[in-house]
Amino acid sequence: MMDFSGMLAMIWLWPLLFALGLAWPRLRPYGIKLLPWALLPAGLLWFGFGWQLLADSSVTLKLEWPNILVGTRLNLDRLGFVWLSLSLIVWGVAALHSRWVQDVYAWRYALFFLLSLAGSLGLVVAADAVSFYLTFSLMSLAAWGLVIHERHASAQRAARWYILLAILGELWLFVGIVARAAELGTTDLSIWAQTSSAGWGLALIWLGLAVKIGVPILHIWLPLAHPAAPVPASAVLSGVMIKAGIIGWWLLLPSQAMANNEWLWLMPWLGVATMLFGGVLGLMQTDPKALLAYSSISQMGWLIWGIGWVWQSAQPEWMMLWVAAFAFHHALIKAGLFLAVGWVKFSATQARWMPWVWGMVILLALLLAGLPFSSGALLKAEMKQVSADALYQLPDSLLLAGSVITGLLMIQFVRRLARLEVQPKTLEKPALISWFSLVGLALIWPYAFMTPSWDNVLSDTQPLLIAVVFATAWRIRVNRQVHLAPGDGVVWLEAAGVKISQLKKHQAWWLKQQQYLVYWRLKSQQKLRRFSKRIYQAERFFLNWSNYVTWLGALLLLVGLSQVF
Amino acid sequence: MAEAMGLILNGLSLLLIGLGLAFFMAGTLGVLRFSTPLNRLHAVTKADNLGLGLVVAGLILQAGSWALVFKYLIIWALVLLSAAAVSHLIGQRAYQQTRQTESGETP
Amino acid sequence: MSWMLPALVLWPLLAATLGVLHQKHARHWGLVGALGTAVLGVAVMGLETSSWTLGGWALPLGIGWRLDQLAQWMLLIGAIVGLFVSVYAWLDHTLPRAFWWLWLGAWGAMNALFLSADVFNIYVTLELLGISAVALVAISNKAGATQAAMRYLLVSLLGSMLFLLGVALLYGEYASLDMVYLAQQMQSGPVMFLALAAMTVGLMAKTALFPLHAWLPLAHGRAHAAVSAILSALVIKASFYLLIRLWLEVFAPLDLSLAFWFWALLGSLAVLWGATQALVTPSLKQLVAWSTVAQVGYLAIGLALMIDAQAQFSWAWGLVGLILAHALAKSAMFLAVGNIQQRAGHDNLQQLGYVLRTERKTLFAFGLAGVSLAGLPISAGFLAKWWLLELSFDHQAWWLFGVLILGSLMTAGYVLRVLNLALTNQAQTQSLQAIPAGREWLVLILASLAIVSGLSAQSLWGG
Amino acid sequence: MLVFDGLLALLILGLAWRATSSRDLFESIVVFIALGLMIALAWVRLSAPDAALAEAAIGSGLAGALLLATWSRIEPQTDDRVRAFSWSWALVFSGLAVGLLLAFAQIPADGQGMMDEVQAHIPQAGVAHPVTAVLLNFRAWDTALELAVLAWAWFAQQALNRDHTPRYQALDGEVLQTFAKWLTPLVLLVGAYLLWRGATEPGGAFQAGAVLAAGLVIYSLAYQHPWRAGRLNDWVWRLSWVGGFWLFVMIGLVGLAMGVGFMGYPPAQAGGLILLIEICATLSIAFLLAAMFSGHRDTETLASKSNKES
Repeated sequence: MMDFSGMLAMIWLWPLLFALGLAWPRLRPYGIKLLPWALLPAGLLWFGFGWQLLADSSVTLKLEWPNILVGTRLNLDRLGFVWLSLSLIVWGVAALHSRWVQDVYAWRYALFFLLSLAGSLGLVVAADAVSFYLTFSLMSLAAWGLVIHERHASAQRAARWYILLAILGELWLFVGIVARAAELGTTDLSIWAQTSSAGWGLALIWLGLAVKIGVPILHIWLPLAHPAAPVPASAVLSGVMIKAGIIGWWLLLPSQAMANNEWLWLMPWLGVATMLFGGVLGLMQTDPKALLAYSSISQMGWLIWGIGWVWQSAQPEWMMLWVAAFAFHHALIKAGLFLAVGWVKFSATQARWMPWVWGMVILLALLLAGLPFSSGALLKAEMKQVSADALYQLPDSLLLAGSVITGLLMIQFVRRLARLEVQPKTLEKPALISWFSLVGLALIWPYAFMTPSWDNVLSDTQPLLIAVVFATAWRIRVNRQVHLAPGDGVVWLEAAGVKISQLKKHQAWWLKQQQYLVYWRLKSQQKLRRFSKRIYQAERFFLNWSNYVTWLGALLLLVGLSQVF
Repeated sequence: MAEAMGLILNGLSLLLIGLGLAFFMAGTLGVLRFSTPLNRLHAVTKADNLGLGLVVAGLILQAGSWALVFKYLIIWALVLLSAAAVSHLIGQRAYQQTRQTESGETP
Repeated sequence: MSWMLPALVLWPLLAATLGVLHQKHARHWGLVGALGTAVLGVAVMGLETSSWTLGGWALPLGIGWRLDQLAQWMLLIGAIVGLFVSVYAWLDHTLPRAFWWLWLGAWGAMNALFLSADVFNIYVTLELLGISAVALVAISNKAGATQAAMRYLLVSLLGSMLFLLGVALLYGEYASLDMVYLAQQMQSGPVMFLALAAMTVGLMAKTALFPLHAWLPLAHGRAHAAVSAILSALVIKASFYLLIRLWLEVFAPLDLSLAFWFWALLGSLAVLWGATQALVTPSLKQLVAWSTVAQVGYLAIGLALMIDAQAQFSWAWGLVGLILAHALAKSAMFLAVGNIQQRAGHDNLQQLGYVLRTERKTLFAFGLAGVSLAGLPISAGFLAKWWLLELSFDHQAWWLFGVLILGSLMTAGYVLRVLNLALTNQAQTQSLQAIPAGREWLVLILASLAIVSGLSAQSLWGG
Repeated sequence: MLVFDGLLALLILGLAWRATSSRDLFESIVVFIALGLMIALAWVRLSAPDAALAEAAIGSGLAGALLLATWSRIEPQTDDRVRAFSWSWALVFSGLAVGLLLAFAQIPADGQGMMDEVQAHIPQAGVAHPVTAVLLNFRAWDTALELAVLAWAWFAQQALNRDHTPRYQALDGEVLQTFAKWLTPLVLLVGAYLLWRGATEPGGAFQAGAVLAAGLVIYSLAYQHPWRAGRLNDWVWRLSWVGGFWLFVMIGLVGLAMGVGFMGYPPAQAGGLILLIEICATLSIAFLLAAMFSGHRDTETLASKSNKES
């Protein structure tokens, strides 16, 4: 059996090497074309280790560098393998689709793509807190370059909110990690998984990662960033990166010792809240990409709910595989859907493929909505069944509502997609083939692990049916789109500001405020300058010899007398 | 006899040293009281040379060996020599300066 | 004793002497001396740690030398930084040749200091170091350099005198000058506290810890770039190294109840005051010099945490990591500033926009060094600050945690202040001087080292 | 004698105060020289004649000469600033003074230091006087480094001495020259005597070197830079600055090679080696100190400097 442990480092070093290569201007024009090759080591590892895993499902690949950073550990077990698989597939397909990005700055896109890819693959194999933090940050911060890539006003706005929340999340995460590392005295995640520590450190880690997952209120960057980014970037943002938060929760929090946590009851409820929240807001979208972004939030609700009961169970490691499978399912479908937006939007040259494309779109939408005998339905049913003995149970109706709303979202998505304005762009066949393969894989993968049965067919069909009925009823009776601009909370804030400024009776007052604001800004700049100057001159106090010697004497007294106290 | 000799020697050396000290006092007084540099030099060199000479003479009477006597004399001679040279230097500088001030130049 | 240990001191002094005797080729003798010393400094990492007495006289009569891991690391840091600065200086023809014998004298003195375990002998090495360092500042032709050197000289002498007072008190009490022996004998008492106070304050002045820092921005700001790099990266570290030895070894048996607060407070003030000044100062070189004041604060905080930990001496490797991170980053930064300053002919921040934009490699190096200074991952500075944060958590010193984070943000602030200038659309206002391309690469490599060394710094405090 | 000691202490304090508080630089220098002599006297009272000798020769004589030479080269200046009384200053330093007194009161008065240890090893040291044994044998590394400090102080001064043109006023007559001529052999004799005596009694290389340097200074003042006239080769001069240190260290390295340790001597040859080292060290010290006073710059440096400027 071949030893693949060295590949654990190669999978993220290799794309970093590519990124470094882009520093050489002559390589830049090839940046986009080289992207798929950046996944080569990851693919080799996937195949090589996949065989070993088939032979023995408990095998773990390990690599330790005790002298690098504060002790670097990398490993890959079953769970990591699932995550590696979804990352590999989605990043790979996105890399093939990246030729849609054709502007002069395409090499910058390639650069950020590679950096983000390195981080995203690295965090899957990270087995110590510092490497996780570093790769996670690399992924998050580099993705800023993907969000802002198109540079139009909405991209810049999205990027601003993205980086704001990303840095906030980083900060929480960092402080939390330091706190936990200081308390446990190690950064080895296998120990972290088994040992709890001070609550607020855990809370900070949880919060820092919640930003990435898009937990309501912390989600506002998400519906702004996903539509603003280029299509393949949206696919990875929504397919892979968003799930880094979930595996981060699993790795950094004491997953094996969570059962007694007094806050645990919150997780399932938060999950359902997220499901419904994302769904309802998503229904009010008109941009299909924004709609998909909200759908992602909604789907994350399922994962939050899932990890909530995983932590309660006696065998969290085993249970986590279900959550991973759901993440895998969502990653493939959501990436496929985002890319579908591209195929429709840039469709002109592939006219003869369009019926096929539409067929695939509808198939994907059905898969996500939980078509009976498909991955969505199977997984949800299995998860419900496995979670039956969990301590904190939710009413079934809530989960049903979650499923129904997904169905509604998908119907809305297909309708909105059909109205999309078309901007022709060419793309070679490999991309199309990869997309078709992705859809095919999304369709068939569950049958390798699960056998569908006829027992649940009724309950599985239920949400979809309700969704269709509801959508039809709405179409006939109301037929109205309730519109909400993407970014809800931000929009409300911004809109409120504009509204207040436009109120007639307040206009004079507002004008005065604005003038005052300008004045205040000038004034404060002036003050700052004067303050800087004063600070600069304050150093004279220390420069004065007499003061210097007095300080010296005072310190002598202080140290000399310290034994008195 | 030896006792009387010792008494006379002691008395003599006491007298000499006392005289020497008186010259030192006078010299010091001169340095403090005289007005011009040259006057002060005059006072101090004359008085010190003589004063030191008398003190050395007094000490010689107490010396136990010829080697010690020789050393005392060398000390006196060296002080005489250096005092003369230094006074000469100071005097020359003072003389130059007074001439410059008289002719209206600034030093 | 390996011949390498005396050679570490004598080789640079020999080269310097040959430089004085053969002044026409002082530069080349200087380079020969620097290369040899650097090789020796790296090679001692392979030696067995041990201690010896010079001249074969047993303690307490003879002078003790010892090579432990702390000394090895300090020698290594000196070797790496010294090598880069020397090559840089060799490529800089504006340096007077006196630089070489003064710098090699300082290097030899530092090596002698790191090897010595004898407090009086250390005083002698401090004298040699101080006299060379002061003269190094004074050879600058920048306005005000002489005054700055004068101030530095007085502070340095004052520091040495206080150190000597402490040595005398130690000797009077225990009739020994050997640090290990003193540590074994150490007992609490007013005399020992006086000795500790005198030595500490003297070394604090030499290390430029707030509030005794005032000489540093002047001296380091006005000296030649290569000199500033040496002074900031190495010379102040020599006196800080002694503070580590004194507080964590010689005087460790004393009950130092206020020690944590003393060092932590002064360190925090240094961090904040230094960074604030760096944010407002109008000159690039001063900015970097002020950053040294702030970073010395981090060293003091590290010391505070170590003392409070009542920790094993071996824990001091975190401090070594801090020293290493700062030495690499700060020397790279000063050398980068040297490139920029020489190219522009001045270092007035407001008018550097154009030059910074043309000097991409140098600017990039400055940024890399800034990353390490601010403690961003994955640099050496990150690990050092990680260590500080972790320790301050261990001690429940939450306020210290805040200071550390704030200090890092301010560091990022003043580094960005420089990088931002490169983004302004400033037109070329004056003709630029040419500088050798090798110097740009050199700075870039050194700055990369400041980042990369973070990767393997674990071997410092891991075991 | 207690009265005398008390008066001496008061005098030292008073002179120190006067030297620092005087507004006239020249007065400060003169008072400083007097202060050095008083401190030398204090060393005598503490029965440390070698320290007294060094203090008188270097601290008072040469340092005073250096200060006067500097004074003659700078613009006359008086410090007219009014010094405000600072309460914090007064408080801190009176506190410190009290603290120092209290702490010193705790030091045991019968401290013998390492004296027993030193005495026990004198037979193997090659010299009979304990101070010399410590300086040149037991703690030879300190002394070698001190020689380096002296050399580097001169190198440092040389680096700074950019435009040294001493302004001495010519004198009429040949009194000074004759005096210097007569004095020089005596100075040489005294120096050699101090050096030789160092083996058994207080004295040694530093004292001898200082005395020789004083002689050289007087000689150079009288004849206005004899070494510029080319009586001595530049090479000899420069070697003399570092010769003492290097000979010392080389012998130390031989010790390392022979197995007695770095800076050690084979006991049989110790006496001879120490004498050799002391002779060279004396010459080094003398020439270094004298060079510092007269600001010797070799012609090569001057030539290259003017080349660079043109």
